[in-house]
Amino acid sequence: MFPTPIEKQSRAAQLTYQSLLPIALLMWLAPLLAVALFSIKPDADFTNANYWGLPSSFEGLTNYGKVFFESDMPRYLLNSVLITVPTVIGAVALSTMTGFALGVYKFRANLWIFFMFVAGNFVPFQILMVPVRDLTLELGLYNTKTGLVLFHIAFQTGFCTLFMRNFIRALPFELIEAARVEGVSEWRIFWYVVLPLMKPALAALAVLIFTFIWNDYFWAVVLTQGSESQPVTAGITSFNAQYRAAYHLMSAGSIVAALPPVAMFFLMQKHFIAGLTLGAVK
Amino acid sequence: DLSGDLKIFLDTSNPAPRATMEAMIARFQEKHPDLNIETTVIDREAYKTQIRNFLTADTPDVATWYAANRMRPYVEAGLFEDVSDLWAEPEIAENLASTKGALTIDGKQWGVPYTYYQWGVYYRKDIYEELGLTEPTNWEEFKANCQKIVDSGRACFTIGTKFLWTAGGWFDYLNMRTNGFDFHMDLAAGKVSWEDERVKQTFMNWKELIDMGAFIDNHQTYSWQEALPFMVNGEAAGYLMGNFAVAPLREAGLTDDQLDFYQFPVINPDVPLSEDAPTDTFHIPANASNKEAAREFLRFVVSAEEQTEINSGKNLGQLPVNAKSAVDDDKFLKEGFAMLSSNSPGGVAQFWDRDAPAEMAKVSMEGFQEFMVKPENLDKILAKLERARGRIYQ
Amino acid sequence: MSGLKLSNVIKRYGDVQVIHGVDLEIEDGEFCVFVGPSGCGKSTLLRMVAGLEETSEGQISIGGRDVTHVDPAERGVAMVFQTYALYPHMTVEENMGFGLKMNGVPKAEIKQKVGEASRILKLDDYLKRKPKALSGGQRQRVAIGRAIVRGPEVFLFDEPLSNLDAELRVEMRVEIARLHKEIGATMIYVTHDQVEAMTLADKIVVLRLGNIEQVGAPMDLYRDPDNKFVAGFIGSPAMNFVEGVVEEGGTVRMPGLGDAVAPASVALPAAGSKVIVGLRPQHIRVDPEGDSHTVDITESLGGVSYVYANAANGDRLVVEAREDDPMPRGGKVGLSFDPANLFFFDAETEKRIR
Amino acid sequence: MSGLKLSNVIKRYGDVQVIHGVDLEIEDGEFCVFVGPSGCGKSTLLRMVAGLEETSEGQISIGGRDVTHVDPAERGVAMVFQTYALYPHMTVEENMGFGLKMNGVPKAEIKQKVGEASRILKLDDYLKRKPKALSGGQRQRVAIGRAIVRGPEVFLFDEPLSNLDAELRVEMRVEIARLHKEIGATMIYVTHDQVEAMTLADKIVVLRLGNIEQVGAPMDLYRDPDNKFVAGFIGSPAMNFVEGVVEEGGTVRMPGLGDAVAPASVALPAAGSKVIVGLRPQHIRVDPEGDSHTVDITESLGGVSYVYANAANGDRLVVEAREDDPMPRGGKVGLSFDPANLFFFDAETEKRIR
Amino acid sequence: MADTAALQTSVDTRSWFHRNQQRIAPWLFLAPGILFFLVYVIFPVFQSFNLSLYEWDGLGTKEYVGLRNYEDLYWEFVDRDAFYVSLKNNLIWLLLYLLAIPAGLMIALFLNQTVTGIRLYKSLFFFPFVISQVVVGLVFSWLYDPTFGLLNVMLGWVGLGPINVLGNENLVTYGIIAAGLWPQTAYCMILYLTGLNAVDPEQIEAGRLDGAKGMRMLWHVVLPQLKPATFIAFVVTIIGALRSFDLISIMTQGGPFGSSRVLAYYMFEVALSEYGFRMGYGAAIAVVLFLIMLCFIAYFLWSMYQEEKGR
Ligand SMILES: Nc1ncnc2c1ncn2[C@@H]1O[C@H](COP(=O)(O)OP(=O)(O)OP(=O)(O)O)[C@@H](O)[C@H]1O
Ligand SMILES: Nc1ncnc2c1ncn2[C@@H]1O[C@H](COP(=O)(O)OP(=O)(O)OP(=O)(O)O)[C@@H](O)[C@H]1O
Ligand SMILES: [Mg+2]
Ligand SMILES: [Mg+2]
Repeated sequence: MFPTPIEKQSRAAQLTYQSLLPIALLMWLAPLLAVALFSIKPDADFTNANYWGLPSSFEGLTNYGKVFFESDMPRYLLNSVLITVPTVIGAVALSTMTGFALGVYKFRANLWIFFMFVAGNFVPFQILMVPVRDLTLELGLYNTKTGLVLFHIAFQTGFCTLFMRNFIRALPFELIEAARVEGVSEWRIFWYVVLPLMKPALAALAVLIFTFIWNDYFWAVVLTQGSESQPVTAGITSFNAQYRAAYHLMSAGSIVAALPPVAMFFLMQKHFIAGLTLGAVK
Repeated sequence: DLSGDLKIFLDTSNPAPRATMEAMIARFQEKHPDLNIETTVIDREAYKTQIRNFLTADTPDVATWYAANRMRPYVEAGLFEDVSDLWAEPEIAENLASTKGALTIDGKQWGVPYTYYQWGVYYRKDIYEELGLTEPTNWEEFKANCQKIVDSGRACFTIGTKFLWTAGGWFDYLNMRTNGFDFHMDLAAGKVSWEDERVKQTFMNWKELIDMGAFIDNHQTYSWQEALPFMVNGEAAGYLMGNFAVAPLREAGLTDDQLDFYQFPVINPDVPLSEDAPTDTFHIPANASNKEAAREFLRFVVSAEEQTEINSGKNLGQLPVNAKSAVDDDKFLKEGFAMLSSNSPGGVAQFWDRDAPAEMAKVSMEGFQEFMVKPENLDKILAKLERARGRIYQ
Repeated sequence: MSGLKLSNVIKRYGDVQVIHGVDLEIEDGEFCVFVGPSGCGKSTLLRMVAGLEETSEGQISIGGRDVTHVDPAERGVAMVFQTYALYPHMTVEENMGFGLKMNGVPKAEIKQKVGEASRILKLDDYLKRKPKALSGGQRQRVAIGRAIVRGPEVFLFDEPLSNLDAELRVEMRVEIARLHKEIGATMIYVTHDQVEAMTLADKIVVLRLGNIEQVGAPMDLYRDPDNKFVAGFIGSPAMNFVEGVVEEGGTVRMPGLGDAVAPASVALPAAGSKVIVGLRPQHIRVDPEGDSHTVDITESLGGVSYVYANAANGDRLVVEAREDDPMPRGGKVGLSFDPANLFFFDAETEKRIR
Repeated sequence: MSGLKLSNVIKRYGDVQVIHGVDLEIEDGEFCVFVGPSGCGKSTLLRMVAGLEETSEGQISIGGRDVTHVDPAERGVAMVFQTYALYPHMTVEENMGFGLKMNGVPKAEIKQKVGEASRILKLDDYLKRKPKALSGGQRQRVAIGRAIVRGPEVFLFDEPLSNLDAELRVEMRVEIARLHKEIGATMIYVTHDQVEAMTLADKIVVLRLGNIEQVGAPMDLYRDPDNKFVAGFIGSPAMNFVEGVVEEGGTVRMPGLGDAVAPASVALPAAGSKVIVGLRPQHIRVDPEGDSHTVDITESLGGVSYVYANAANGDRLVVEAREDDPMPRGGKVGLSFDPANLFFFDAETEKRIR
Repeated sequence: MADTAALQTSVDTRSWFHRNQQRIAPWLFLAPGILFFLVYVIFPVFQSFNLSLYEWDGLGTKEYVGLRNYEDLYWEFVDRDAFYVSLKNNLIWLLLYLLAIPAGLMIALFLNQTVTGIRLYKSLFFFPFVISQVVVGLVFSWLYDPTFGLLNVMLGWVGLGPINVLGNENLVTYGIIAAGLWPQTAYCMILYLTGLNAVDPEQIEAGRLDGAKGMRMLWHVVLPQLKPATFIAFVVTIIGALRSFDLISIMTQGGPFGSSRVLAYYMFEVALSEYGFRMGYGAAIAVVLFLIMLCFIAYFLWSMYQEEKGR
C-alpha cells in the first residue's frame, strides 16, 4: 500500500493525520456548506449583509417549504426522475447487450464497432446539437421527455458499451464455454449466466449514468423548454431567474436539485467503486 | 358562434403578468363558452428560442411576441399570419394607429400589440432632496447632478449588464439624444458606419458619465434585478429602466415618496426628443388551425375595455395601446403616457435589441458592456462593430 | 458405442497452423491422456473435440457420428475446465442442474440426476452452497458433477487439477481414476503433469508442436519410446542423454559415461557415426571407487537422492540413489549401469534405433 | 559475519497473535528453509526479518546488529518475492540497478554490478527487455539478480519458485543451490515444497501455527523427527501412520499392518495404551503371497509405483514399489517391513517416543 | 447416456436460426444499440459537417455557401474576435483543467489510508463530482461575488483589495476553470483511489527494500503502475475541458463582453441562443471543435488498439 499506512507511523503522525482529515474535508466542501448555510437563513440576513455569519434564525422549513410548495420545483424534480430513470434503464439495457456482443463474440467487425462506440462517446456533443435538435423536431418529440430520453439513451450507449464490454471481458470466458457445451442457447447464456455476474457493473453504471443524466444541462436546454418537460438542472436556472437575488431560496433549490444523485451515490457507493475498478480503470 | 380548440402560448411567465393574462383569457372564455381554450405559459427567456420550434411544429393559434425587427425573421419565413384585414377594421384602424408602424413590414400588418411601456430615469427622490437636486432637463444639469451624487459617495446610476440589454437602453437614449431618432434607426439598419464621428460623439458623452463614476462598479456581473438593491439601499440614486422596474422597487420597500421618474434630458438641442417604448404583441402563426377564433381573440385583446383592464396598475402596470382606453391612476403610468403622447416628437423606438438585427444587437451590446468597463477600448470596439456590420447586413 | 475418431484434423488460426493433421482413435470407455510441452496444442485439440474451436480441416466423429460441424451441445460431450468454470451465482445444485434445466428436462428428473452425481462425488452436504464457499477440491468435484449429470458419451478434462495444491492434487487424481472405473465413460484428459498421465491413462498421446509423437499405454511409452522426445518426456527424473560413437563390431563408446563401451543389439549405423544414448537415472549406480565423474550437487529427498554428476566431456547425468545405496561424499566417482537399459537414438532424426 | 538471530519474536495483528515467540539462530552463510502448512506464519516471519512487517515484541539482529526497528532498506537484506515484483515499466537492467540508483551509487558502478549479476545469471541477452517479454524462469532470475546486485548480507526468498512449472522449478532450484555456493551469503527460503526444502537447506525450520516445531538438517529431520507432525510433513510420499497397542514385553501390535507385532526398543507407555506407529512407504514391501491387505489402486510412474493398500480395519497404507519389485495384480496382498524402520509417537501429545 | 440419443435426433430438426446462432446472436444483441447510436450520434456528426457548408437560420431554406462559414471563422480568428477568444480560452481550459489530475492524485494519496471512517471521508470528498455543474456554477458565482463573496472576504483578511473575478476579462476564464476543477479533481481522485487499490503491494515492498521512499517511491514505482488510471483521468479531463459549457452558461453567459466564451459555448450561442440561429455557422464551429477532439480520440483509440493487439 502506498503511501505507508498511517498506523505504521508514529503516534504523532497518526494524530496529525486524524485531525487533518476533517479540516481538509471542511475546506474541500466549504462551498457546499456555504450553500447549505444559505438555505436555512432568513431573507433578512442577506439584506443585512450577514452572508457568511450564522443564521439569525432558522428558516430552513420556510425556505424549503417555499421551494416545494410555491414553485415549479416539484414538477422539475418529477421531470428529472421521469427522464433519468428511463434513460438509466434504457442505456444500461442496450449497452449490456452491445457489451455482451462485443465482449464475447469473435467476428471481423467486432473491434471496429467497438471503436465506433468509443469514438462516438468522446465526440464533443455540441456537434450533435443542431442535427439532433432537428431530428427531435421532425419526430415531433421536441420539448418532450421522450425526446430527451431517447437521445440520452443513444449517447450514453457509447460510454456504457465501453464500460460493459471491458467488464464482460474480465469475466472468465470458460463460464460461457461451459454453458455452450451444456447446450444453453446464446440468449439464455446472456440472461442466466452473464447478466447475474454483471450486477456490480450494472450498479456502478446505473449510478454513473444517473449522475450524468440528472446533472445534464446542455441537452435539457437544447431539447426541452418549459416546466412541463424540463429537468431540474434547467428548472433551477429559471427558478433562480424567478427568485433572483433571493439567495436563501436559490440555495434551497440547489440543494434539492443536488440531493438525488448524492443519495444515489451514497446508497450504491460500494458497488460503484467496485464496478469502476473493474470497468473503467482497467 | 366560435367553437373548436384555441391554443394560446404566452411568454408572460412572471407571476403578476401571468395572472393578468389568465384572467383575460377567462373573460374571453366566458364570452365564447363553446370554445375549448388551452393556455401554455412558457418561461420568458426560453420562449425566445422556443418560438422557432412551435411556429413550425405543434403550432398554437395565438402567440405573444415583440414588434419591429424582432418579428421580421418569422414574417419573412412566412410563419406569421397577415392580419392586415384586422387593421382595416375601423375599430382597430382608428384606435391603434400609433403602434401600427411597429407592426408593419412590407406594408402589411402581422399582429396586434397588447401593451407597451415607457423607459426613463427612475430615481430616489429623497436622495435628490437631501442633496438639493432637481430633475435635470439638459445634459449639463444631468452631469452636474451626477457629480454631486458621486461626491456624496453614491453612484448616480445602478445598472446590471450581465445580460447586456440594459446597456442597450443607455445607448438608445444617448444616441437618440445626441444624433436623433432617424440616425439611430439608420444605425440599427446598418446604414451608418460605427466608426462615424457622430457615433463616436455618442460614446464620448457616455464616457463623460463613466469617467466621473456615474455607474456602480462590477455591473457586468449583475442582472438587472441584482442591480436593484443598490438603488433600494441608497448606494445608487437612479436607474435607467423600463416601467416594469417600478413593481420590484416598490416591493423592496420604496414608497412613492422616495421613488420618482424623469424623462431622459436633452443632450443635443437640435434633435427632437424620442423615446424607447417596447411594444409586446400577439400574433397568429401561419400554421394555426383555428384562425377564425384567433382573430376574434386578437380583437378582444385590443378592445378598449380589456386594454384598460390588463394594463392597469394592479395588473401589468403599463400603457394601453388602445387610444380609447383609460390610463390607470398611477403616477408613473400617467407621466409615461403623457411623455410618450406629447413629448416624443422625434419618434418612438422599440428598443435596441428589437430594432437592430439579433446578431448585430448581440455583438453591439457586448461592445457597450465592454465600453462601460473599459472606455479606453472604444476604438477597438467600434472597429469590431464595424466589421460585424460588414458581415451581418450583406 | 461412443469411441472417438479424429481423421487428419487440422487447425489454423489465420495463417498459423497449430494442429498439423492429427489421426487418433480412442476406444469406447478408454481413458486417454494428452501430454506434451506447453503450447503443443493439447488444449486446442481438446477444444476441437468439444466443438469450442472450429475444425479447419479433417473430421471428428464420436460414436461413429460425424460431429465435425455440430454444435458443442449436441456432441454428447461434457467438459471440465481448468478453472472449473462454475457459475458463481448458483448453488452447487443449480450449477449441476443448469444444463438440464436449460434443455427442458423436468424438475424431478434433474433432482434425481443431481442427487445421483452428488452421491458419487460425496457432495451431498454442499448442495446448497455457492462455489465461493467451497474449497478447491470441492469445486473441482462440482465441476465434475456438472459433467456427470448430463450423462455424456465423452468426458473432456483440460488440466483439471493444475489449480490445486500438491496434496489435493493427489487426492483428486485418485478420485478421478475411481470415477472412470465407476461410470466407464470415454475420457480425454489434458495435463502436463507426468504423474497424472502415467497413473490415470489407459492410453497416452504425446503431442509436440501440433503433431502426435507417440500413442500408447503408459508403461509402453516408458519402456519403449519411439524417439528421444518421448523418452525424455516420459519418466521423472528425465532420462539422461549422452553422445555415443558407433564402433566397429556393434558397440557404442560413450564418452559421457566414463568412456564406457556397450554392446548394442540393434541395427546401428555405420561405425564412426554418432548416436544419442539414453539412460534413465534409476538405472545408474554410483560407484564410489571410480573417478570418471565429478559430483556437482547431491539432492537428498529422504527416501531417494539425486546425484548430479558431470562427465569429463561436460555431459551431465542425474543418478537416482536409494537410501540404502552407497552415497558419494562429493569429489570423483564412477558410474555403473546395465547395458540392457540403454536406449539408442539416431543423432539426426532422434528416432529410436531398435 | 552476517548471521541472524531471532529472540522471542512475536507478531500480533490487532488482537490475533500469529507468531508466538520464535527463537532462532542462523549461521553466517547458512541456507535456512522455513517450511510448514499454509498459514503457519512462514511469510510473516520472513517479512519481519525483512522489516516489511513490524515486530510486535522480541528482537531481530543481523550480523550482530539489532535491526528490530531499522528501515528495510538499511538492514542489509534483499528479498525475492513469490510474484517476482519486478517493476513492469523498467527494463531488466533498470530493474536490477534500481536499488543502487536509489542509494545514489554512481552510474558506472551500477553498470558494473548489474553486468556481474547478469553474467552469473546468464541474463546478458535480456538486459534491454521489459519483464513482460521474459519467460517465467527468466523473470525469476531477474528477481534474483536484483537481490544479488545490492550485495546484501542476507537473502530472503518467499516461495520464489511456486509460480513456475515443474520442469523450470527443478532447473531454478539447482540454480539457486549453485548461487548459494557461489556467493556464500546467508539465505532464508520459504517454501511448502518438500523437495525444495530437502534439497536446498542446510537447516530446515518446521513451523506450525506460529511456533517452531523442529529445527535441523534435512536428513536429521527425515530420520529423526521430534513428533508426528514433523514426521508426516517431511518425506514424500508422506509417512504412513497406523494405530498401535502396546503389549506386555515391549512389543506393539498393529492392526493396520496385518496385526503384526513388532518389538520396540524405546520407552513405551504401559501395556494396553495406544501409540501411533509411523512407517515410510519406502520401507514397506509388498508380499504377493499374503492376504492381510486389499490393493485399492496401483499408480505406476515408470521408475517407481505406489500401491494403495487397505487394511482390514480400514487403515490405508501407501507402499512405494520399485520397477524391479514384485508388483501385485490387484486383490489381496501381504505387506512386510523391517521393525527397525518404525517410529512410535505418543497418541496424546504426538511426541516421538524414543 | 440415454440423453444423447435424444440429442442426436434433435440435431436436424432444429431451425436454421438455432444452428447458426453463434453467428447471428452478436448482431441481434448489437442491433438496437447500433441503431440508436447511428441515428443519434454517428449520422448527426456527418450532418453537422454538411450543415456547416450552408447558411440557415433554422426557419427558411438552407442556402449553400461552400466554405464561407469557415472563411468567416478564419476572419474572426484573424481579427481576434469571438472565435479567436473561444479558441484561446479552450486552450487555456485544456491546459489548466489538467491540473485536476495531479490534484486528484494528491487527494487520493492523502485519503489512501485505512483509519476508521475513511470510507465516509472518501465518499464525501467525491461529492462535488455528483453535484450538477449548474449548482457548482451557482456556488462559485457567489464565492466570487464582488460585494459579498467569500473570496473577497478572505482577501480582505490578508489586506488585499476586492477583485471581481467574473467581471474581469482577464480573470474570468481562470475563475470558471477553478470552479470546474473542483468536481473534476474529485473525479480524478476516485479514479486514482481505485487505481491505488490495484497497485501491487509487493512492488511497493520491493521498492522499500530498494530504499525508495516518499516522492521517489511515488515517481519510480507507484505512478508507473497508476498509468491506466492516469490515462483515463487524462481522457475524461480533456473531454471535460473541451465540452465545458454548463459552467460558462451559468456563471457568465460568456461574459463580460464575451471574454469567457469557449467553442462549445460559442457555438450554442451562435446557433441556439436568443440572438443566434446561425445554424450553419454553429455547425462550422462544432466541426472545428470536433477536429481538435479528434486528435485525442485518435490517440485514445490508438492506445486501445495497441492494448487489444497485445492480448
Ligand atoms: N486464438 C489463438 N490464436 C492464435 N494462436 C493460438 C490461439 N490459441 C492458441 N494458439 C496457439 O496454438 C498453440 C497451441 O495452444 P494450446 O493452448 O492448445 O497449447 P497447450 O498445449 O494447451 O499449452 P498449455 O500446456 O500451455 O495449456 C500455441 O502455440 C498457441 O500460441
Ligand atoms: N494483515 C494481516 N492481518 C491479520 N492476520 C494476518 C495478516 N497477514 C497474515 N495474517 C495471518 O497470519 C497467519 C500467517 O500468515 P502467513 O502469510 O505468514 O502464512 P504462510 O505460512 O506464509 O502461508 P502460505 O504458505 O499460505 O503463504 C495466517 O493465519 C494469516 O491469516
Ligand atoms: Mg492448455
Ligand atoms: Mg506465505
